[in-house]
Amino acid sequence: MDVEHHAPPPPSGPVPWDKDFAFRLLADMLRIRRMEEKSAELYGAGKIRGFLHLYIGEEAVAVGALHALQPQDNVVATYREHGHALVRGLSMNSIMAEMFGKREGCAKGRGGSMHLFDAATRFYGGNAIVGGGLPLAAGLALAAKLRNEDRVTACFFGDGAVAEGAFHEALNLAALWKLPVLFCCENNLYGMGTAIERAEAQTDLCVKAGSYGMAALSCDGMDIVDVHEKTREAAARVRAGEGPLFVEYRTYRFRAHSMFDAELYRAKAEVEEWKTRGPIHTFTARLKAEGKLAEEEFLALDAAAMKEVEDAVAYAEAGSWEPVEEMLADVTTPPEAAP
Amino acid sequence: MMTEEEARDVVIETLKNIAPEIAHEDLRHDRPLRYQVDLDSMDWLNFLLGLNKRLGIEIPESDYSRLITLDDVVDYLLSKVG
Amino acid sequence: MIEFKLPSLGADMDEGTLLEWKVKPGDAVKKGQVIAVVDTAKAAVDVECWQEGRVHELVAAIGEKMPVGALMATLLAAGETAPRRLGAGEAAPAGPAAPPLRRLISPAARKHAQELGVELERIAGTGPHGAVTLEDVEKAAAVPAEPPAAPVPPPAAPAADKAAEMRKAIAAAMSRSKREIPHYYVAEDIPLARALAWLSAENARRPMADRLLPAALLLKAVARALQRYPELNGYWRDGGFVPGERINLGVAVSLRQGGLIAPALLDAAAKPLTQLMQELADLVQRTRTGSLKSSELNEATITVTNLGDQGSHGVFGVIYPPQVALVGFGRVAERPWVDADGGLKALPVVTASLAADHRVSDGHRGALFLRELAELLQHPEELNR
Amino acid sequence: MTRRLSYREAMREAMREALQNDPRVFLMGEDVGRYGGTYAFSKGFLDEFGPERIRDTPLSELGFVGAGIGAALGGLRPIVEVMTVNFSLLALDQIVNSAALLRHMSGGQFPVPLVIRMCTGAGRQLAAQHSHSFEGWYAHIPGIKVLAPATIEDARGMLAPALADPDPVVIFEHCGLFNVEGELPDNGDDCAVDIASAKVRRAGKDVAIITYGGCLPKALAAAETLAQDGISAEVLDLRVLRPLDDAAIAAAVAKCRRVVVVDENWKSGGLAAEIVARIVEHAFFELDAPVARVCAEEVPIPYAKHLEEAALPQPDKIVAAVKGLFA
Repeated sequence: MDVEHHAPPPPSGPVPWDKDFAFRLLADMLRIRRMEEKSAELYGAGKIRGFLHLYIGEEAVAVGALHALQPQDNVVATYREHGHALVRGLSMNSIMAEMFGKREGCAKGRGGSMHLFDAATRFYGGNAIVGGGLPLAAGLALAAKLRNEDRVTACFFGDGAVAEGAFHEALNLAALWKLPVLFCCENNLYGMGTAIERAEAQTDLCVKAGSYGMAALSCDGMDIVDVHEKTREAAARVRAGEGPLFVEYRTYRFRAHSMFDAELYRAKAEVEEWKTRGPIHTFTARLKAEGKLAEEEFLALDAAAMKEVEDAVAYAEAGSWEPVEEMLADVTTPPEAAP
Repeated sequence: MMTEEEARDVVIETLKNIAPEIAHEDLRHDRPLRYQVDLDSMDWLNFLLGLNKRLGIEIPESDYSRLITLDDVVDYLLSKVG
Repeated sequence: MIEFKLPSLGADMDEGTLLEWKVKPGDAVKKGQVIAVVDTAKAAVDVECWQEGRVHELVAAIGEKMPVGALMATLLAAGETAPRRLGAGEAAPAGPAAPPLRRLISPAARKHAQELGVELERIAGTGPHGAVTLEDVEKAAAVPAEPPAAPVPPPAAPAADKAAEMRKAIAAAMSRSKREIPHYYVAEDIPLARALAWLSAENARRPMADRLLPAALLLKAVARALQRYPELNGYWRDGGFVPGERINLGVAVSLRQGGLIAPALLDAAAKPLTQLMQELADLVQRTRTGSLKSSELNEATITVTNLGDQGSHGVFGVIYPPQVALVGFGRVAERPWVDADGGLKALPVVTASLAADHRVSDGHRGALFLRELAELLQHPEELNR
Repeated sequence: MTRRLSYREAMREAMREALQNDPRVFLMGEDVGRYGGTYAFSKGFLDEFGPERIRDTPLSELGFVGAGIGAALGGLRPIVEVMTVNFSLLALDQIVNSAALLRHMSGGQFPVPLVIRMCTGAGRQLAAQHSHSFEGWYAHIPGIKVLAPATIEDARGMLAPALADPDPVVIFEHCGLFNVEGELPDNGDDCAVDIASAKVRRAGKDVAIITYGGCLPKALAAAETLAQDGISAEVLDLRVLRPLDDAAIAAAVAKCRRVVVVDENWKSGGLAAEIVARIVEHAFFELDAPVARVCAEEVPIPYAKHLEEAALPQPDKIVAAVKGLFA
């Protein structure tokens, strides 16, 4: 491999949070991890089909960033969004049922893994066209601005989206109109199997975003402390009316792009090196070192996560299939429901 | 209570539902009905069902042998209703 | 232009191979003259021509295998001249392809012609490419088919029209049947004492509206018996037997105004008696009010005719093509009966008959089928499943 | 009482009314503000409604159409003007993959109440890249409604129900119609029309000419010529291209028995093909002649005037097609 990506040094320094908050974030990372592992297993068992993009390795980003938002904020995500949906407040039951294609799923089984949606938590998907969510986020923010709402729109996308025209158009519009958008770029260094150096002439993504006249900052996406602290600050600036802001999270996906790939595009050693910086165990180690976490407490959190996963699978299994007779529903609003 | 006249009207009307082409005045009331009107067993069942619906009387199969002519049917109805 | 086609030279001949032409183009041909030798499955046969004329073109080649009815040669009748053909080097006109040989008839015209009973063959088309249009049909309908020798009666009333049409359809189907299907017949007297006793008991405890007629029992028994003799249930198509996927009993229903229709009781073997009875009542009623579904009209795999308690002793029916069998029931009547131990009794008996297609089955199997039917009717309670 | 106005004025009035009546409505697009609208549809709006609601956008179709979708999700009622259908190709991903699908993919949670307006069609010597008619493409997509106002009445009346529709509506305004003038019944404030049905614009009995949008005046002109030759042509204006009014199409076929479909889309795979297919499906036995189509020729629309005219449906082509259905 002529392109190498070395992992950053392990995060250090004190965790600036009380035990309760630290536990919540650790618990959420564990919930995502256990749910994703189970999803991989269920995919193998044929229970989950279609494309399945796992978030394992990147948990610190969704957990750290989403805990910096408020309930009234909007979230727009990509097709690698199970973790975001979960942290945002969708029940694991409804996510699992959706991946099973069951009617009890958060999109009634119409969407599947890549299209998780939830109006109650203002979770706008689940967009599976790379870059497709960015213009939507600009529009959501435009609506909030015109309606004088205290509402930040956080838009997650990967480094691959940066090459799309939609990225540039949306950043330009958001900056031009000073829209309250938090552009959250999860840079896991590969657009599917193409290293960022092979896709971008300018690999410093903050430079690109900065060229549209917005503040841009980068953080260690493997360090939940860095993710959360920087995102909290960025969200506050957006909320204060500064206009859009761009945050790059430098992270790494431990598994294949979708369920399986031959991983010809990166070295095994590189993956192994990044795994040593896994966000869950580095955070756990820091908490233990500071005396904020005992092994039994960790095991209890993990056991709770696994129990939640088992329950979600049982819920999804017990779910029902939407009758084929209802298939044409939800294409357009039925005439009797229209005003 | 039902008069004989009324019973006869009900019978003819019910019959006409089954065999609309019959002419009332051509019917011999004392001759076997089913040969005159060409009623097959399905027609016959429907005819009796029609009477059952109009008058609410149950006609057991064992009574079929008493129902040969139009007069028989009228008498039978009167005995059941009266 | 006279078309000389390969004649059918025997009931079992479907095709033939041309061995020799006995004439050449330009030869005069007399009626009855042998003009070709054709090899059939059985032997080489001299083929005669039954029309007079002059040979115009020999279409069939020596050694060519043709189906019966294939064009072999064309002849010119006396006084007829050959149609002009394109000479060598004379190009066919460019542009749109030559109009198809098929007659062009617009869908609306075809539908309307059928409604009016107008024969499309006698109508000249005035539409694009000479297609017959709706207007052509309407004009043709206003004019009688043949120059009338006597004053034409006014257009018949629709009901009479329909009856005439139905008569025509029955005539066509029955003629075809007798022309094409080699029928054989077998009959069997079946005692019905047990069946009728069971039926009386059953009906005594049912409300009037749910009463069963003997016909329902007979139909169910036929359907069950057919399960064991599938060669009676299906169609003769393209020279072979195609078994029916399900047992759909065509029930011959006579209409009060004359004529009959045999709509299908679908999948009769699989239905319990009560359902079968309800469907039968519904079918008869709809047949008489003329609201049948096309599937009911097309999907019968065998016909059952039941003359019922007004009818004759027995009936030997004509198979409705392309079906391959018909079961007939005569009147149920008390008849003398010798039972197993030699005693003589009066019992209700019905004569069941089978008319079947000898191309598909033989009398022996037909007789076994009737035996099975008789046996089934001795256990009426088992038919109620 | 009627009053006379142009298609452009009707459209402008409709938008002004929408902006006045509903604070959620705003107009967004290239040069809708200071320039006054590419076709002057929004002239004076900037002064009246301000830059927040009359929003000039960069040349960024994918971006601002997507932003319109987001704004609709966020509770507004955007009217997004894409200058022409030609440029809508740059926004196609957002229209198809977001606007049309979001309601479905979210299991009914996120309908997109958005109106996208665009100018369509050829006839002004704008050459190949600026003369497209892609109504048929859009009408292919479940999840959006497609309208083609061809009359003053529809230009004035279709916008209000389109904005009231909870789902995305794409409105195609044919560039050849903008200066057409017509009478509008003076109904006070209520100009709304239905956006569900096709309308007979001229009654006839011998042949049905089925068309929409920019071809409607051509079809009416052809019908006039045919009338002089003794052929009574009915002209059916589809108005709504998705969902199609199957009943009206079948009724016209049943009445006239001969049909010519006129459409500025190319013939191959175009909307006319869909209409013919439906006629064959629903009204085959009513036909008394093959169905004919008059569509754009299979060529990119040429610049030179005579070639452009030859490439497009014209009244004389329609007349010829009709006559071809009679012997």
